[in-house]
Amino acid sequence: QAALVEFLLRMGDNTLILGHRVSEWCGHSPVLEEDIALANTALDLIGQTQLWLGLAGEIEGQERTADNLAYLRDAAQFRNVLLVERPNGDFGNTLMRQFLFDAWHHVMLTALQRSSDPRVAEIAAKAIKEVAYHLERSADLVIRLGDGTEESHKRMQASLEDNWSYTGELFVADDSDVAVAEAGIAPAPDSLRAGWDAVVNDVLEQATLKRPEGTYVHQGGKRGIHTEHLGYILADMQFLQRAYPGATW
Amino acid sequence: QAALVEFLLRMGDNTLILGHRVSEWCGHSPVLEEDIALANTALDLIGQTQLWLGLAGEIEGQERTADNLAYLRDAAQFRNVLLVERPNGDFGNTLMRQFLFDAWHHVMLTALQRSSDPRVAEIAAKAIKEVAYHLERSADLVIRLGDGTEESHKRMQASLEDNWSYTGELFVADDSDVAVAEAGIAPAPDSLRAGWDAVVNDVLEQATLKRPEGTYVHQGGKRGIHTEHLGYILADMQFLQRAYPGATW
Amino acid sequence: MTPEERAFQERVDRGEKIEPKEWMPEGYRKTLIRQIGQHAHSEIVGQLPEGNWITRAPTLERKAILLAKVQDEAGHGLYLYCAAETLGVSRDELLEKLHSGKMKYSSIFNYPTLNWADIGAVGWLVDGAAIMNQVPLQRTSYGPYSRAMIRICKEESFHQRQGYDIMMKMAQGTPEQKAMAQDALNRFWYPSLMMFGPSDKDSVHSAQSMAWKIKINTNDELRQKFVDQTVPQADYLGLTIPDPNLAWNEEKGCYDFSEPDWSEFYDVLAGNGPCNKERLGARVKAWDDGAWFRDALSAHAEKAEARRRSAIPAAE
Amino acid sequence: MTPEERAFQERVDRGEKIEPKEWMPEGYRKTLIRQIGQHAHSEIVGQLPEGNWITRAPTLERKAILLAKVQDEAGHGLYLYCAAETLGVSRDELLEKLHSGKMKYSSIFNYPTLNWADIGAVGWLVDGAAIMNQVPLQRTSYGPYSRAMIRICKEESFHQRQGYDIMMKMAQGTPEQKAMAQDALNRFWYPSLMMFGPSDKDSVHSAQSMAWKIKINTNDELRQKFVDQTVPQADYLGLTIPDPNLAWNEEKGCYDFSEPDWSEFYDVLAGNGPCNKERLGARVKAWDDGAWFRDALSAHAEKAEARRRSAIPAAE
Repeated sequence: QAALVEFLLRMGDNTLILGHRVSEWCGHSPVLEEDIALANTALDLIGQTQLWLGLAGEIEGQERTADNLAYLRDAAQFRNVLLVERPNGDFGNTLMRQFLFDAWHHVMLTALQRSSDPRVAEIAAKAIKEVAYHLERSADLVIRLGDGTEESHKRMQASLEDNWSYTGELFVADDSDVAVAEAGIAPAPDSLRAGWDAVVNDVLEQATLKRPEGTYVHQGGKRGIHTEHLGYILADMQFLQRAYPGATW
Repeated sequence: QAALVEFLLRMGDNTLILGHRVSEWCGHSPVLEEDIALANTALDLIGQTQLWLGLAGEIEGQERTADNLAYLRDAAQFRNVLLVERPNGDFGNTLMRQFLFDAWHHVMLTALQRSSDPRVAEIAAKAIKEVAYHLERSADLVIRLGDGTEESHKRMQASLEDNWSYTGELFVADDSDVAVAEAGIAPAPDSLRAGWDAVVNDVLEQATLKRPEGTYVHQGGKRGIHTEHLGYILADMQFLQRAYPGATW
Repeated sequence: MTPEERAFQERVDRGEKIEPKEWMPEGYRKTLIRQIGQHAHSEIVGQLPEGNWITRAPTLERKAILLAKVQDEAGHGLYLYCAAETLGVSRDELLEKLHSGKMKYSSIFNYPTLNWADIGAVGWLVDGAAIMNQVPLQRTSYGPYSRAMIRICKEESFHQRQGYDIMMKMAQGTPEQKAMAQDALNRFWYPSLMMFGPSDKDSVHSAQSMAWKIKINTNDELRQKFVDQTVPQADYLGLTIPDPNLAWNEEKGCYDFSEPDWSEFYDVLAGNGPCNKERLGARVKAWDDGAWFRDALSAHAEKAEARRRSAIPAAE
Repeated sequence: MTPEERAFQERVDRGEKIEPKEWMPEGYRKTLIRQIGQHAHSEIVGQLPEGNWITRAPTLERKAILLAKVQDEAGHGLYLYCAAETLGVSRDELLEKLHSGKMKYSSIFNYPTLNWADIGAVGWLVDGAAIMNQVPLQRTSYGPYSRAMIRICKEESFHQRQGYDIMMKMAQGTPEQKAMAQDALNRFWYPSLMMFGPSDKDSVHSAQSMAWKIKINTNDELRQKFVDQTVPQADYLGLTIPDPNLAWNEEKGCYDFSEPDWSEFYDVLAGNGPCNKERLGARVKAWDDGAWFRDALSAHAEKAEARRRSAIPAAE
């Protein structure tokens, strides 16, 4: 059960922090259609966060709501992968990070629809419709920008290299992952690798981008050891809840 | 007495927020000597903050320490002028903002040494030695950069224009300013204008920079109406105190 | 008036809608482009003051609602640019004019959002004033504009309710929250009154625009209506409107109120609002930084088109 | 060995200081440049992990102390670049090598500072390990280096005490604070052990450097000394060193402890530490963004010089 809570926190923290990063673009993107699409993506991710963290709090049984979990934990208690907290960089970098995450998110949710825990399966069934669209969109843009101008190609290749060493963490299992996998609640992380590789390789090829050869894997987020960026994200995100404890909004 | 507290908050919040902005440069400035000088300036300003806010809390008589005042007020309770919370911009902009503030700070502290309140006079006497050095340094750099290359001249002129409309607030009086002036505690704000003008005109001339003609004055900070930037400054600054209330550090 | 102009005016008077390909006076077209373009720009720039609080929204629910709202606003921008395009001006041309300062956006967005209650006040007062302006425009004479307005008004009134709900929570909350709510009202009240524009007697184009049904009510009528609607709402919240002269006028059946400080209005219009430089600067930066992105999409589209063509064997 | 080299070695053996203009073997000069340069770079890059918490320091006093510390570190960088310059290499040349990746800085700064206790841990462990390395270097054979070390060591030990004081407050604080302190120790323990470098048996240049008194003790000696000093300090704080094999060895009169994971050491050295890209990136960006500033100061100096010259009537 502790492992299940841990798993749910990881799912919810991933969507929360990525949603935060994406929402930072609000009003600053290169075209109006992207402003709309990004706000929509962030909105979906925040909605999923409410479900995952809500269930985590419920199962934990300490009367913590999704808001309590989002707003009253400090960085070391967050369980998101490092990839989602990385700074936005240029718009291409934001899209590349999104694509690499969406591709994982989609295979993950696909598997979770068959979770032995019906509550998990239900959330996954709801979320996957949104995420299928996220993936379609981010893959399409990665292809168009990779195979666009010389400059856009260069930017996308650089973004790919920058984010690459942060993708491995999505597939590394710890005891908690093993426990939920054995309980049939969630797939073993490395079982998603083949599906992810297939999507990523296909899209990168269409995008005329070169898959990086580096195999180094940055990790730590899943056990609460983050990058220096997360603290700043939380300082903003949590300000009101921290400054006015107990208030109703 | 309320007016005295208000006055002390304004002094202390100016140094606190400017010190914060300056400290953001730590490790990122163009040459090592500037890293040192900026850390030193920030250090002086934080030290002065401790004195001004400490005295404000003492006189207020509600057992608030300098730390309480710095870390537990929200933006609308801050009393600094807008100038000091403006984003750093490039290094030239940071120096220009510093110079425009230093020139005021120096004439202000000079006058405060003759304050009818000996506690105020004492802090001023201590701070003015530091601020004389700040002014010497920022004036010197404004001159060298203004009269440097074509690019540096352009950057400094742009920084001057950008910051100019935020300087007027330093000289505008409200009831509280009138009250402390009448009590001989502090000079009337507009009485500092001539001294400031003299320094600024002299330095700008040497720097071959053109004094802007605009007369529009952005204001609000002194009565708690700030720019959107202050909220973000406080979110970072106050995070630990807000997240761990009552802890000892 | 030429016979064409007379016929056009008669159609307008009969309440017929004018459609894109139909003849229209050049002044009508120009005025519409200016008005629709400014409205579109306002939706886009209007994302910024609200976006300022998305990362700091106090609950996940509030964050989601705010994201949805900002998304709607970008959507409104899109409809309106499309409506303007039917008049023969492209979105890029309009944006170029925004970026170079030749076209304006609503001055209200040059005010900062300084506490969370401001997000409530923007919904309640700013969207409220906007709706007051826009509801009559659902009956405007130009078809595409009228249809865009119908769609927009529906969403805006939803936003206004959400804003009022935030104000309610704040006004009924802790003393600090109530103080934020009052502070927000204090700062947004007069700027909201300014949203209706200067008094009609000082308004240049009003008469012609009203004849063309591009403008339906006078500025003063709408402002009065807004005050009459808003005062009881503020009372219900237990907040005080920052106007010592505000009083119910039994005789006229409406509220007397103080005029906003029009010199502030003209200052902001002239570029001296608290956030003019930041707002326009943010939009110009977004546009400039995004040039490579837009170029790449065009380049890709051309490549794809070329590939498609070369894949089809030439019909000999 | 040539006669010159022999004479040089004899001077070193006698404990004489070598001064800048005196003859020295090329290898001695090169090794010193590398060592002093890396040390200087470490001081500069070392500002970044600590700077990360200046804006978030929990009290004004802690903020002031941290600012003073970072200022000291920049000052140390300055002394050390000056010491290196006496060997005929300019600061700009050294920085160019840092920026292009040809010279390194201490790998410890590629680890992030994730909570406030990390600032304590950096002072206590990282400065502690640095002092352990540096104290013997006060007796190094090269005069300017030795004198810089004397000055630096005094300040560093002050920093170490301040760091330990932060750890004390955290360890004696709320449960959350104590957890942060333990977390900081967990993350910084092994990287601190790595600061002494690989075991001597794997260390290439050690023997020659020791003969030249550029290196005074072996890596393993210093590491042992550090462990022996630090374990009781951790006990006093009530914190647990993250090493199940740590135990007092009565026979040897010192602690047994686990080796750090040297593959991690080499990973970080190869650029794969948690913050390598950020740290070097930040320095390169600072340098590049500051080019206009440095150019302007040179240009102004030239102008001023030219004016001075033209003001003096030519002596005919």
